[in-house]
Amino acid sequence: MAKSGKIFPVLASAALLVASVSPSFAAAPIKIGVAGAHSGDLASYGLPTLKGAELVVKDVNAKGGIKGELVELVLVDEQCKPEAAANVATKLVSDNVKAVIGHTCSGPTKAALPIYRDAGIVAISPSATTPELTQSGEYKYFFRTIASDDRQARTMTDFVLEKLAPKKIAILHDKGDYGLGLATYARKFIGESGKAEVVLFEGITVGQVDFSAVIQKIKRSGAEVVIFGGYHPEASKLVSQMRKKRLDAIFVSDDGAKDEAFIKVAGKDAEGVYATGPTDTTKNPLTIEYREKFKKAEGADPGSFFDNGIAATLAIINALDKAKSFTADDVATALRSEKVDTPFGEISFDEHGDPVGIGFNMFVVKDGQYVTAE
Amino acid sequence: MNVITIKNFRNALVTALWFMFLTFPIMVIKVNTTENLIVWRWHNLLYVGATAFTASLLTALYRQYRDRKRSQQQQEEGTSRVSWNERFFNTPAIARPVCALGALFFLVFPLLFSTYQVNIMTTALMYVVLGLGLNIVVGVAGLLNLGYVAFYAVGAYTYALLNMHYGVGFWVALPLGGIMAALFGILLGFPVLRLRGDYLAIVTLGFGEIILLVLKNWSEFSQGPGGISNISRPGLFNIQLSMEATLNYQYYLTIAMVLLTIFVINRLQNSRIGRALFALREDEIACQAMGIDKTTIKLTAFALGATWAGLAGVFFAAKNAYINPDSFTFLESAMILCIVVLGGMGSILGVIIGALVLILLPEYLRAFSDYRMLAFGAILVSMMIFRPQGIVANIRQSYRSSKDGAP
Amino acid sequence: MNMEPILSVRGLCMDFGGIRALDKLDLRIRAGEIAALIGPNGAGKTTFFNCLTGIYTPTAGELLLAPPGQPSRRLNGLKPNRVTEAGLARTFQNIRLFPGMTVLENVLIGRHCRTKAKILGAILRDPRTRREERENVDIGMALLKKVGLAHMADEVAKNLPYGAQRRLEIARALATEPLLLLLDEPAAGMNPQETQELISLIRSIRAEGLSILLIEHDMKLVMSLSDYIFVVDYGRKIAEGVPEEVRINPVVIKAYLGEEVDYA
Amino acid sequence: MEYFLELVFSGLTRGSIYALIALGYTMVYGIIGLINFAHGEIYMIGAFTALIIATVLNMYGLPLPAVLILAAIAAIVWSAAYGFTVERVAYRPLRGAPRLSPLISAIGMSIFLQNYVMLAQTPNFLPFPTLIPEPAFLEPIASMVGTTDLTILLVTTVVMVLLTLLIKFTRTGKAMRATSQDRTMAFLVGVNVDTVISITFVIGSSLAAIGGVLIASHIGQINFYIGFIAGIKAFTAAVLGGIGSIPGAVLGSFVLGLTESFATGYVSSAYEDVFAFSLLVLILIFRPAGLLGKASIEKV
Repeated sequence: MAKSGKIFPVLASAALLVASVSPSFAAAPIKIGVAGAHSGDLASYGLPTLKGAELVVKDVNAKGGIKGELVELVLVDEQCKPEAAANVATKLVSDNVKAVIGHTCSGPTKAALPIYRDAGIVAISPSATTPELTQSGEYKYFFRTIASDDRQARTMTDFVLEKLAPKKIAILHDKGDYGLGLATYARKFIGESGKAEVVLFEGITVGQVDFSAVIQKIKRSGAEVVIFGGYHPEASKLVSQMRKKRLDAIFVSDDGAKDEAFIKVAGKDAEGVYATGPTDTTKNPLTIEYREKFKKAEGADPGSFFDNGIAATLAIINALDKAKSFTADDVATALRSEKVDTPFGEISFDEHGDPVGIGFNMFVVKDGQYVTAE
Repeated sequence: MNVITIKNFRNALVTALWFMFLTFPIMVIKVNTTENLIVWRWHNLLYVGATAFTASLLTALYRQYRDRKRSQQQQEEGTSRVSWNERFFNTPAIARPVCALGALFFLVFPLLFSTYQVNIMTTALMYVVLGLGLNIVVGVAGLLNLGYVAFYAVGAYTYALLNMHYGVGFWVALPLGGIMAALFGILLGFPVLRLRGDYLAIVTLGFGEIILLVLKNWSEFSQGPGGISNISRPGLFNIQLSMEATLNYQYYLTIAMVLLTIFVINRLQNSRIGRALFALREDEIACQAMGIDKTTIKLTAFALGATWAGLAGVFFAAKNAYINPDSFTFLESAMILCIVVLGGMGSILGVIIGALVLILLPEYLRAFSDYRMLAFGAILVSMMIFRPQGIVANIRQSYRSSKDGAP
Repeated sequence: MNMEPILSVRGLCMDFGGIRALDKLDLRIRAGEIAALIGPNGAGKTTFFNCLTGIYTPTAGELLLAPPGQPSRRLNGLKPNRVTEAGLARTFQNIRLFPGMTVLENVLIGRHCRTKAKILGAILRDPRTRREERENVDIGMALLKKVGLAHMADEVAKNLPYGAQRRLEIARALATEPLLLLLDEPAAGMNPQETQELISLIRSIRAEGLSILLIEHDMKLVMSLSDYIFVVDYGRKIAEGVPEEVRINPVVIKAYLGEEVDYA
Repeated sequence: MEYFLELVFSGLTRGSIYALIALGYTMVYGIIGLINFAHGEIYMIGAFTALIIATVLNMYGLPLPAVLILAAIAAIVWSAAYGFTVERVAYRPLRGAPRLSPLISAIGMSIFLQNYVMLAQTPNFLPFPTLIPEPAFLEPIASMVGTTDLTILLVTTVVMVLLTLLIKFTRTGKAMRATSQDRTMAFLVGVNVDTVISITFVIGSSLAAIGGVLIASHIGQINFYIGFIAGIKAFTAAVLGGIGSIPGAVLGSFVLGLTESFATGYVSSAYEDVFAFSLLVLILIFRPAGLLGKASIEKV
């Protein structure tokens, strides 16, 4: 990957100039890239990972780093835009990072992974959930510290079919990558089970002011349960307007809606809403430790995917430390074989790169709080 | 002499007070209704006041300067005013070495800078192509198209889908992407040609939205919001290239594309068709009265502009190897339009500078990333107020009669 | 003089939402003559031009163009560009040049309908396109010379003095190789010397065999220049004839006097 | 049949929401022929101002009706001030500039205001309280149409009638009509064109503020981006009805709302926008000036 090998003699002087500016290789610390949305409208999904990684690396460096070398984070921002992701991925490659923590969203991850694969770099995402990232088998150096959409959909449909046991289910989604993916899996699993009928499968428009037409349609379909794949702004709008139109079908949503903001916005309409989310980690000592550190540094509660970001950073640092060398193959092997302690407890990774030990649970809003649903 | 009069001062004071009032709720009070918190930020009021005061004084000074310059020019009536770019191009002693240096810079760019910089530059160059394409429609023919990105999407998806289903390579897809986009351009052109000005704008905007929605919703066709990944990168005689080499190769391909675009558009502008397009912008009625078929020429403009968007789309898909509908939103259309207007409508050099500035500036302003879009909006407004002709004003070609003896 | 009519207008009517702007207008213009259409303000002269050149579609009536030695052609309902191709070219009352384009380019636009170069030709610049372009520039320069603007060929049109803009409009119209040239108040706003130059320019154009129809307010110019005059008022033809006849026609005098009374 | 009625009410609700914003677009366009892209942002600022003021007043313990009225007034005052300022800063210096310049300026203003609110306040959604209580006697029709929906419908109709009267019968209205037909002539006959344009922006922005408060209350949450999305739709509605025409804006909004509602009800909500924009294209093909717009004949 080194640039120096291919420079034309004529331009050697110019190259020297550049080389003298860039840090010399001898004292180079181990670089790890952090790629994701650090600005723009989706920054609230990417920044917690970044802060988490910084906290972990601070601790690691305080203890002497990896194999005696200090760890340095290279932060790159792509605002969850695929075209920007391809650009920052090449930046990380040319910066010679040993691994990448990222990306935040699935689309940019898809755009960046071929570049990391070709360059031989391991990537570990705290929040990209599209199943095919791991299941397609195309990216053997890709890992994640979040369960994929199909597992979430499985948790969701199992709960709905067993505990709520409706006959008719309506599925809505926000036409986005995440929401549509989840909705599609939910439809598939419900169809396979044969226990209930999907009477409606519709996409809604994000940002639309009024959903009453689609709500009347749900009402007519006679669905007892509404499953929604998407994020909390649309989820709260839907559930509020459903209640206003006197439709009291049970509302079930996903991790995107399992957010404090959902409860605040939907208010009393949020009561009794189900949402899947990662297994409750609040009692884990690592979670408590890092949440406190974050609160001390930033003066606020960390946002989405903070635990996942911590887990990804801990896992990749552990793997780099245990691996025979920094080549992608060795690091990947270490990730698969070495167990690591994270806010989710002890985890490792299966042959696809999906985490073993991070699962989903169903939560329900009770008295203005999400509690684990029984 | 520039003098700040008492009146200027008073105006500035009034402006400052007005803006302090105006921004009071949004700037000073920050409510967090999820936490039921109110933060009072009185210091912001001070900043707003000071900024508005200074801005008002500066504007007053600028107005004085402009009026003085105007009256000077009126005194020197008869000597025609020459813009800086005209002077630049008419002085070969300066223009040639500068152009040569510029060309050399772009030629050796990948050798001097990291792959990341090369990649960014490739992106910027793609926007040069897009800008030049839209320039035909908006800058030259004066048809406001707010859905230009739709044709970009058509090109990108043409390649991505052909590549996914039939393994069609970049070089075959390139012309196909251009043709598909041109067909869409004509398809859109037919119904909307009767519309004038802003009606055309809103219909093209709607067209852009329709294409985007179809790409999002029709998953069986377009893979939906998940997008299409693993699109082949452009090949070079079946040689396996390293990633860095591929990126450099793409860079040079894009440079070639830009050169081809400039060449074609330059020739078009100074041709029968190009003149007719210009005339269409200047005066539609006179244009028809001079025997120009309005419909044909408008369709030509739409198709030409669309072709370039289609070609750029194929490049985009090949460069990123992954596309999804999110890359083709209205904001992208607005961005390309801004490149054209900011650079200077109808001016090739202007559009190039506009694209490089608008795409590269934000990349290097990452430090101010939060304020980037704020500054972008402010720059657009102030550019329109202080320099509406754009960075580089358009210059008209001069023709020489064969009887004058010139070539 | 050739007495064949080159343009025949029969029963031309134009309504704008209930208001009849032109009422059963009949006129014939003979090949090679300078005809004039006069009448008070608002009489419908410019509306007549707009009907003739396809900008408005007439409500009723016939517009027939008879090129010498060819069958006559109906102009009703043709698009403006088709009318121009058929051989009618016009200037505008309120000058409509392409202000941002150069003087020569303005004339070259007039060449559009007589040339063929397509996009591919423009890009490749094959010999045919180059020859066509060279011929165009030559013709354009020759026309500019004729109207006395050759020295300003590269000037942007909007920077031209008023009189020069009027002459440029004529050159641009001539570039379309018309059979009949329609001039809408060509002398408006010109000083006496410019008017004199204009008269000789129009004469020289006629000398090349073109027919000319002009709308004009300047009576001196009309009387000295025209072979035949049509007078319209309230959309109707109220008189026609050679200048001497029209000058003494009481109906015409009344129409004009009436107008002057209005102004007083 | 009941389902059909439900869809009609859904369409009317949505349509009246569009109409409240569309009226401002159409007024500004009618006067200066500019697509005021920043209009949606004025609407968003109105909603934010109302929320901010209401929260503050609530903290100081004012009774609820007083909070509501004061917050609504504040929204109107500040939105009008923003509209006025935007016109002065971004559009007035561009009178007589090429047609595209004010449009780009408007796009720039829209981006600026969005980011201004995002940076000064928050990028996240904030809950917005329900302002209008649901009385018991409306319970029988609650499953079809809510109180807020009815209020919006009512306000839209009243505003449309008032505006039409204003433009038809008042001095200001006459000056507005004169300015919209021929700015130079209006100036020559003694109309203060600058003032008339400013008044137009102030009225249009006040309407946007009313819309902002009512619609935010209907949706229950706001963020900096709500203006842009609603703005595009409202503008489409205004064009559909014939931009520049007050009844046209309302008619266009209802047609658009009903189209979307029926598209959702009988086809799929995924394609509602495709139907909306296709309808726009179709109508403009057959009526290039929109449903109630007047086709203008260009003077030659």
